[in-house]
Amino acid sequence: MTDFPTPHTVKQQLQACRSKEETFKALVTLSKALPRLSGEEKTEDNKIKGCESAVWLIVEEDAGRRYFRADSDAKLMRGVLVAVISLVTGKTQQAIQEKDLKAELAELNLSSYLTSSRSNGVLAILQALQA
Amino acid sequence: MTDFPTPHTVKQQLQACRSKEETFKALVTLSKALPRLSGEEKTEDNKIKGCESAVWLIVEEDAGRRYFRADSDAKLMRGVLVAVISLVTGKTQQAIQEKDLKAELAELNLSSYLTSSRSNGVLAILQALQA
Amino acid sequence: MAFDSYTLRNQFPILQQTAYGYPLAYLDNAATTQKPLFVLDAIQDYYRSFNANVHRGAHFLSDRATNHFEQARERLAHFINAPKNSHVIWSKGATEAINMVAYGLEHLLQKDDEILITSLEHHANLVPWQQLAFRTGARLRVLPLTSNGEWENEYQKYFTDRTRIFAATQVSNAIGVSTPLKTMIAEAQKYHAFTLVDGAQAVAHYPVDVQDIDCDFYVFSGHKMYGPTGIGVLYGKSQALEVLIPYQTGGEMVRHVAYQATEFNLLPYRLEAGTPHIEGAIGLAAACEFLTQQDRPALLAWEQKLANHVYTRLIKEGGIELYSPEKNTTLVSLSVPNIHTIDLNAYLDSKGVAVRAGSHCAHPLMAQLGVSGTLRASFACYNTLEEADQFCDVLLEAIEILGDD
Amino acid sequence: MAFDSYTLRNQFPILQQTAYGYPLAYLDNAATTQKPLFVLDAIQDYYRSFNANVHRGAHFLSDRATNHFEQARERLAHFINAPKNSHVIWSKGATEAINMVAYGLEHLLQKDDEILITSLEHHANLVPWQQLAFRTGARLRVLPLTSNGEWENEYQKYFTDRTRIFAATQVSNAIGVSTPLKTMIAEAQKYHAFTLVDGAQAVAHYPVDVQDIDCDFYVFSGHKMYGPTGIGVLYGKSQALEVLIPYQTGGEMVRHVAYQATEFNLLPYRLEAGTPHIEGAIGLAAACEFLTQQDRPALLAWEQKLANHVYTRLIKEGGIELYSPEKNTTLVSLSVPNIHTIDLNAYLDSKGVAVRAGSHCAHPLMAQLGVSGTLRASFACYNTLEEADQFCDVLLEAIEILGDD
Ligand SMILES: Cc1ncc(COP(=O)(O)O)c(C=O)c1O
Ligand SMILES: Cc1ncc(COP(=O)(O)O)c(C=O)c1O
Repeated sequence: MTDFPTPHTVKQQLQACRSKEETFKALVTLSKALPRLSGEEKTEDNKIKGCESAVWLIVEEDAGRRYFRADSDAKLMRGVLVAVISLVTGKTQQAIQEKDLKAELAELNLSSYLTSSRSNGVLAILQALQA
Repeated sequence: MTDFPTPHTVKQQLQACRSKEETFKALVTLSKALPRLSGEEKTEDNKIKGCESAVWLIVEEDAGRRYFRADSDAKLMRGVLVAVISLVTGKTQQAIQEKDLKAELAELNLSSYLTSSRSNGVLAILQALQA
Repeated sequence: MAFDSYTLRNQFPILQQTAYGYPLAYLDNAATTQKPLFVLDAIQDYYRSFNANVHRGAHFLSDRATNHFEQARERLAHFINAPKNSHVIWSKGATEAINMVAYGLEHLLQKDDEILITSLEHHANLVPWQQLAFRTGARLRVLPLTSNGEWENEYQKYFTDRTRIFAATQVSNAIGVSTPLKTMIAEAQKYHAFTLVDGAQAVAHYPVDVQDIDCDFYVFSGHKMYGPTGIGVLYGKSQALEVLIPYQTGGEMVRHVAYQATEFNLLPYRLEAGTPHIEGAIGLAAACEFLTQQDRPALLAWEQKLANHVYTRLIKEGGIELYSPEKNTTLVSLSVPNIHTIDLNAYLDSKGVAVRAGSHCAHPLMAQLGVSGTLRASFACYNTLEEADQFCDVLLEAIEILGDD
Repeated sequence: MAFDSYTLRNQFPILQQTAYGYPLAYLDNAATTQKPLFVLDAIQDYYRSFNANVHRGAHFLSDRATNHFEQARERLAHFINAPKNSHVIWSKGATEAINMVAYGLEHLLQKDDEILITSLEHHANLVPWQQLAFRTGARLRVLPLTSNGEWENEYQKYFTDRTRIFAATQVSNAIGVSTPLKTMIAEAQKYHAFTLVDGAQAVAHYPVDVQDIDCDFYVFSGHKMYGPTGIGVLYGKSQALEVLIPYQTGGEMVRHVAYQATEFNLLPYRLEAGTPHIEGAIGLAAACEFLTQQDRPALLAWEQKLANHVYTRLIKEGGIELYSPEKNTTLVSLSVPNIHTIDLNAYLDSKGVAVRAGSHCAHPLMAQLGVSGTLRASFACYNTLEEADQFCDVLLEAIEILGDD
């Protein structure tokens, strides 16, 4: 269990990948930084509908800033969650909503997660983050 | 209104045709030999199902031989009826059933009436004649 | 005119053949149109480069297939100006789309409710409503339109507080008239009836704007608009699609299945059970693209000119009953007293002219016109003036030969 | 072996490509198969030479289209050994065919009647029956088959005098086992239940003889047997098809229409409303011809050999749960503890291997197996031993990378 990475570290790690294989390895590494949710936290309410793997998301607000905790039963998805959360956590709702998260994910070599067949998953997560 | 033609005349007239146009003209000529049915004879019972044009058929038996009278609201069909009836009228049921009417019609240049889209019509008539 | 049907014809290899030694004049376009190379290439490209099952897979080919399939939906939405992609439901054709609605609305119908159709309908927009009426005890009522497509005098009395569904064709397949669609829809809306428009004969010719028509449902078939067979569209407003009970159940349309209960998926998937006709969707999108690339007003003007040319020639001859309008239509529908349309049809065919004879799947309309059937020559953008004349010439010849009594 | 998959591959241009720089190994054949040039040429030939609407027309092209369309029906009848052409009803696919039967039999079902399915069913052969049960008050019962496809001990008690419908798959799409079909059908017949067999996963691999199986209905999809999308077949015995209430109404399926009543057409047309998917029927017939031209036992043996090869390699590795049988199957279905199948799938994809991860539209079966999903590699005649090894190699690599905790 490592510290939750900064957007900068995430960027460095993912942009360095020269192949899908390397991206996977980087996502596996990133996934380890995600604190897992407890069984009780994985409620139906926290579950994001429309993902191929199960994904849970909890939003907490503190002094006008939003903090996200999440989990998935799929490891690569946990890596993706770390990447997305690093982009938004600790920011205000407005700041989050103003972001073009799709574009930022594309920059991180994660655009294959945004194609329509898989998008169900990641696009639903982006929507939940920006809600 | 001419005499009902013999199979021989029918054969001569139709086999002489060198084009579809000539066949049509021959059928129009033949059609004139068909005594029309009266309104009362055109009952639902006498109607042959599955024809694109309305076709009525009446079978009469005399001394073990069958005689056919028929009508249609389409002229070319009346010509065809003359041709088919000439092949079977005055014969015994058994003799009629033993005939390969499809082959005989094909010999008369009428095979285009036997393709599956139009066959509904003529095949249903052949069935009724051989019933 | 900005467009040239002779050049366009090169896109249609099937037209470059003879029938029994005569040039083939394909004038049966209201039954089905021919397909441009652009569409055939899209089909080949699909099967040769990225065929895979959609949605459920996550691999190289299935990603590409899914993207193309959903882009096809987007193109169709754009083609009819639907506000969102999810308003476009794939169907097998206009017939299935109408059945989907008739089945899906059954739960809202009660005894003595009324379903209103017009007197110009194709069986596809008649029998499903009639059977629905039989099942529910609702009444099927028929709004009489004149054979010019105009309202009868007292049309108001056909709309009542019990009118739950109003279904009307945009263009009659049998006689080519257009209906007063927008005013009829507006009238039906006063009574809060669900409105369905049968666009099967409209989409190939006229620009369609479902938001402007403002109907709840709009249906059409791909094969009548230069697209492949086996594919069509059910467009619906969100609220209208939401109330439909899914007509088919199975894979794709579900979220979660247990033996005791099933949770359905969201639109559009909720109404699309099973593996879709992926090739068909992609081919139909290509047909939309083909049409969009043309000068569509010029196409329509040309088709109308051909129909008008035939109308004008034949009316001069006399002895021919014409059921289609003189202008603003793309087909000619006629009969000749004492000659069966089937005989005319057979003669025309023997000289390479492909037209259609019969009731055009509209028995009640034929009864209203007092004929057993008509002969219909229907035009598409690739037809030529020579073909229109070939039709007239052979028809007159046929009348001469067949009229001989 | 009399046949050579490397030569056969030349018939499938789509397989001659790379994915992200790796050779594409298409092992998702249970989802949909690729199409041979023989089928693609039949489709092109249809649209380039004789496309027209069928049955209703009588001209050069419509005669040819109708003949080919009805010959396609004959070929399909022959392919499954149906006694007559009219037993073959065209459908959009297996899903629609099952829905046609579920809808068509509704009028015969009463409260507390029982519909029996097996525990191996795809959602397509489950949800329509469940919804039918909901609508009629009938009970949906589930015959437990073991994951080896064998009967549970006390299976007899699942068949009762109230069993009105028995629906079973021939081969499980999720785990590849075959069911004891003939004995199950014989058992159901003792109770005079209607029997339906879902042959979606069988037709591409096994010779099918519907008279030998002796079921009332047999359904399958064309796209899973080298044919086009959007087409499938509902086979039925005459008496079984006769009792079905037509699922769709409209053109083609009627004899005569009046506002007060409609007279339906005879079989097969009674169950085929609207313009059919003519191209699909002709393409599917070409797929049957393609298969018939092959040495089918050799094809099956090859597919089974590939599956067995993978099974044997993986079982040796340990740490992999295998759900498909060791032998007599054409697919491998597995999971790896602590690694999500979606992650395995993504990794395999990145190296050009196309397989499928998930529940395979069989949620209840997954629940029975105690997994959320499996990874499935499914083989077709054009697959090679190299592809089978590519799958194993990349899978083991994926386990190493993704198992790293
Ligand atoms: C066993 C089984 N039954 C039914 C179906 C449904 O087939 P389709 O989606 O082609 O209608 C499938 C395929 O997904 C299947 O594998
Ligand atoms: C006006 C109209 N509605 C509906 C249909 C039915 O279309 P399809 O047979 O493609 O389902 C047709 C075509 O025959 C038509 O002309």
